Amino acid sequence: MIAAAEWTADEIMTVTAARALGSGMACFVGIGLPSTAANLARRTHAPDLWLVYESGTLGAKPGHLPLSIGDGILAETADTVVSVPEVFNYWLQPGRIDVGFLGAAQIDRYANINTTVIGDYADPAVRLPGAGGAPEIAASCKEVVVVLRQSRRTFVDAVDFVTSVGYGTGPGDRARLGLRGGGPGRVITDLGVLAPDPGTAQLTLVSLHPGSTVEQVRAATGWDLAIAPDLAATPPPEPGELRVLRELTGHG
Amino acid sequence: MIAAAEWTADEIMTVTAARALGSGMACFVGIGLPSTAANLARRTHAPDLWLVYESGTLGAKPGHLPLSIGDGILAETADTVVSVPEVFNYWLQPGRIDVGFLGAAQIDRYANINTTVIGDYADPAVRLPGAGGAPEIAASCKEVVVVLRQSRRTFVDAVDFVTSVGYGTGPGDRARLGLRGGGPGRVITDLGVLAPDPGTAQLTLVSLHPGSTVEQVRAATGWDLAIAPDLAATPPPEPGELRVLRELTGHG
Amino acid sequence: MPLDEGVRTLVRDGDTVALEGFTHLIPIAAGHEIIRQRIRGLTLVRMTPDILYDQMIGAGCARRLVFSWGGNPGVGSLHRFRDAIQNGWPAPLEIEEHSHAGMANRYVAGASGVPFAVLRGYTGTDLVGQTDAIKPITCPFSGEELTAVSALTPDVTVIHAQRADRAGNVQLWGITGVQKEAVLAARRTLVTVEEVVDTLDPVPGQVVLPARVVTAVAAAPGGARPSYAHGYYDRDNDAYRQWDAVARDRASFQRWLDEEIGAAVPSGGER
Amino acid sequence: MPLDEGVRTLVRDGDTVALEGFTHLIPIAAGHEIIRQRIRGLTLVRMTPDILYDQMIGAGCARRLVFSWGGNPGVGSLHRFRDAIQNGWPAPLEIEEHSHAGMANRYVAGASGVPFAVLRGYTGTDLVGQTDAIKPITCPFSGEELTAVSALTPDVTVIHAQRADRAGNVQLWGITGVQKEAVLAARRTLVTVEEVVDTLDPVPGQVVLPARVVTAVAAAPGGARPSYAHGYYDRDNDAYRQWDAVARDRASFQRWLDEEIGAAVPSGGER
Repeated sequence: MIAAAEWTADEIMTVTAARALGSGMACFVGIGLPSTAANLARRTHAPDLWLVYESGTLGAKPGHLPLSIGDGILAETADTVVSVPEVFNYWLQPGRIDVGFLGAAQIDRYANINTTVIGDYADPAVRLPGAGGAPEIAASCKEVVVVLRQSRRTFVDAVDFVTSVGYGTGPGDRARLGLRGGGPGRVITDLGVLAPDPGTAQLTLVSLHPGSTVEQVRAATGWDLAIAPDLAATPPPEPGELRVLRELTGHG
Repeated sequence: MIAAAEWTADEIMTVTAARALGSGMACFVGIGLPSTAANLARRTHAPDLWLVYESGTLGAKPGHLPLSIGDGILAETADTVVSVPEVFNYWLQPGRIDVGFLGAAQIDRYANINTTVIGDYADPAVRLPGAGGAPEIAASCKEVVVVLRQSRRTFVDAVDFVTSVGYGTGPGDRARLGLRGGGPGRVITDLGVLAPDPGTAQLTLVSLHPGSTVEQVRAATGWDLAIAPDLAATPPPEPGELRVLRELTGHG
Repeated sequence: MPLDEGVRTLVRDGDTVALEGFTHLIPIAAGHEIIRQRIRGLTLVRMTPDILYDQMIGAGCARRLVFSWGGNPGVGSLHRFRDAIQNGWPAPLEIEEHSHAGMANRYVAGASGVPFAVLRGYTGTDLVGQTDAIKPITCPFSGEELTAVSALTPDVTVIHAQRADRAGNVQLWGITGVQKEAVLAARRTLVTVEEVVDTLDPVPGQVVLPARVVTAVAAAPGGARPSYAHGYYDRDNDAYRQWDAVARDRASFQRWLDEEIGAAVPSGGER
Repeated sequence: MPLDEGVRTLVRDGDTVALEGFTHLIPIAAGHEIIRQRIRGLTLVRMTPDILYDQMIGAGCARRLVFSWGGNPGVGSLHRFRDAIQNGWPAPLEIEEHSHAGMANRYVAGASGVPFAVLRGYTGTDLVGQTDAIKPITCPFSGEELTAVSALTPDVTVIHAQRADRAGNVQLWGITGVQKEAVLAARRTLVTVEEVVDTLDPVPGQVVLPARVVTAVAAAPGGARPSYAHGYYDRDNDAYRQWDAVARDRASFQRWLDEEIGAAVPSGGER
């Protein structure tokens, strides 16, 4: 086993995210950590993972990590390239995508996500990029995996702006809002993994990364975080996973 | 001048229809006489006529007359081929087509067209092919040209079924129905040419083919047909037009 | 898989089945296999129920027909289709009819996972009153009244394509019609192809349907005849003309059914 | 026509202008020409207002921005965009924001000549309350509530493509994004191309825009740099990374504007 110091926060998040992907799944991939995780999975345990980028590249098999969701390598290696309206209307919206990855600037206990503004919408303290594909990824994928570093700044009691809906204000809200995907099934952070409690729909700590403590996670959460009774220990990154990951990111 | 006996009823209809087309126009072409007329125009006075077939072939330049609207020659010679949803949604619906040709089994004084059934819809005397692209061609083209042989069977007081709307029940109806194209501007028959009266929107005889008489046209019309005060004589087919037409149809 | 197995596995009595292909790439071989397997009670969906549906209707496969133009392109009428509607032979045929634009948009809605599509069309026509699948809808922004059509979501869509690879990715080109939308709108899909190849070399104008939306592929070389497969063979226009004579008369049609398809007319066909 | 003439003829003060290209084929040269001609009061429309709109906003061309994702892809924030929204520099910027799916469907509606499009999306998000362009709509068949978005119909759409022929037919391929819809939705269109050729040899994956929907073509080789033109040149990822430093600071941005574009910051820019 590799000691905690032997990987970075991004690395354990990426490896844990990659493990959420099974071979044959269709995965809607955003740029950055999600793309790294998906390409890591495709190179390790999930060779038949089917990558969809919002640029319309279906079944992309990039030989290196793209910087943007529309790099040429994606079009060149895809099974087919469709228009942007098609990727959203014909592929994402009807529920053909198994897993969608999302990042966030803020997330709340119901896994609602903010990527729009910090502060007031009309007069923001920090203007963020905005929605992009996220609202419909959150609405329509069979499962959503959210990946972000955990702190009181990011794990807040109430997000400043709901860009993408998790479980709204609680159980039953997704159905009421007509959201047909399953919603966020996992939130993967640098400290552990959270999942919605089946009863309350509130994010609950279900797995602790090697080296993290429950107190540390609670201290990094802006609400009174529930802990799963069967709290698991995240399996540490395998040497093989880290090797492939570092090759991918150029930190080999 | 060629005497009337020197051309057939189809030939004078086709030549007169072809003359309705100007070079550079976009023409939505159905199979049969409309396709013949459009290809005749493209080979004579309108070399830049832009032919759109409902199969999605935009700018087709067939070297011979296709039997169906989806013959391979159309795809091979087109500027581009689009899907059937696109040809209707992106090309026809927004009013990008100048002239649409329609045939009819029945037409009434307001140029409403029936291609669906003769008799009762639920228990028809004759079941016809139905709508195809006609309702939206009639709705959206800048001008519609209807071509059919004239008789009391085809020019009726009221069509058995409104498949495609001409002027509905009279002036103002197209606007009320939200039909943005200009509607039928000409009805070309084997006897003459009819056009809607600007005041009443009723089909009125505006031109008489060589050899036809007003009495003959009235006798072939199922309503009390108005005659334009400035009734014209249809210019007879030119020898050049007939030669090209007969080459096209294989009756050269 | 073999075509007979593909049809047996995917097409069931009572299904709503769309066989699509707009003049080009019509899945004739698959339709004939449906006739041969005597599948019954189908709701047949197709924009242009040309000679293939004339044959399937005459053979008694259909209970219901959803369509927008029922003719033999460039030739004339469909006599079996007419005989079914006018005379209920070999069985009564319910119909639901649309315009091409309406049908195309119904497939688009089905492919998009929404229950309806919006178009300018149908207003003022008598088509509106004949089916529940067409309703007015008001634009929430401009107040304009437009038309909504309900989504088509066939149990099975069957198409014919030029090629598939061994993974089941399908490639078609030329006039591609409404096939992409018809496949994406369906619960199950069967694709017959001219050939199965190792690699789908890209072709201009191609539509590629990823394997995950294709339930089964069956090799059926020539499977679109007498329609055509761009790059493989031409449309047999004479066969379309000849069909007119065959279909005009019940007896000659039954002879065709027996001799060409090996499926005599169903018992109870003559009433 | 030359690019400067194309911009002068087609883009007017106060217009709603969409410069589209989803990561690929971004019409950078045309955008810089708009800056150079000091066109003002524009409503800039674009799904991904990346570094091009950062530049145009910083240069003071825009009064309003309609968009769905305002970042530097793979790099981070757009500092000029932020500075305009947070601090009103060089001028206040109204925004109207959407999701990608919403924007794409708004272009589809515009291209289709209908006033709205329907999608599953937006419900439960705070995007809904910020603009009149998003409204609920009820399916007239199922009673389900979905979302309507109003059509986008720019005064001018500007795109970059690989090739045009002398008749003005335009050909692009690779990632084709939303360009077809953005062109078809617009009243006028300007297309810059890598080259004008005699014949557009067909290419797999191509989109061909017929000349009749193209108002003007201007040759602008390299006109998408630092984005890319599939088959011509690659994306200059370093330039995207370097933009971050240039844009972070008003002074270094103004220097860039002066030196690279030849357009000093507008008077009244500093407040």
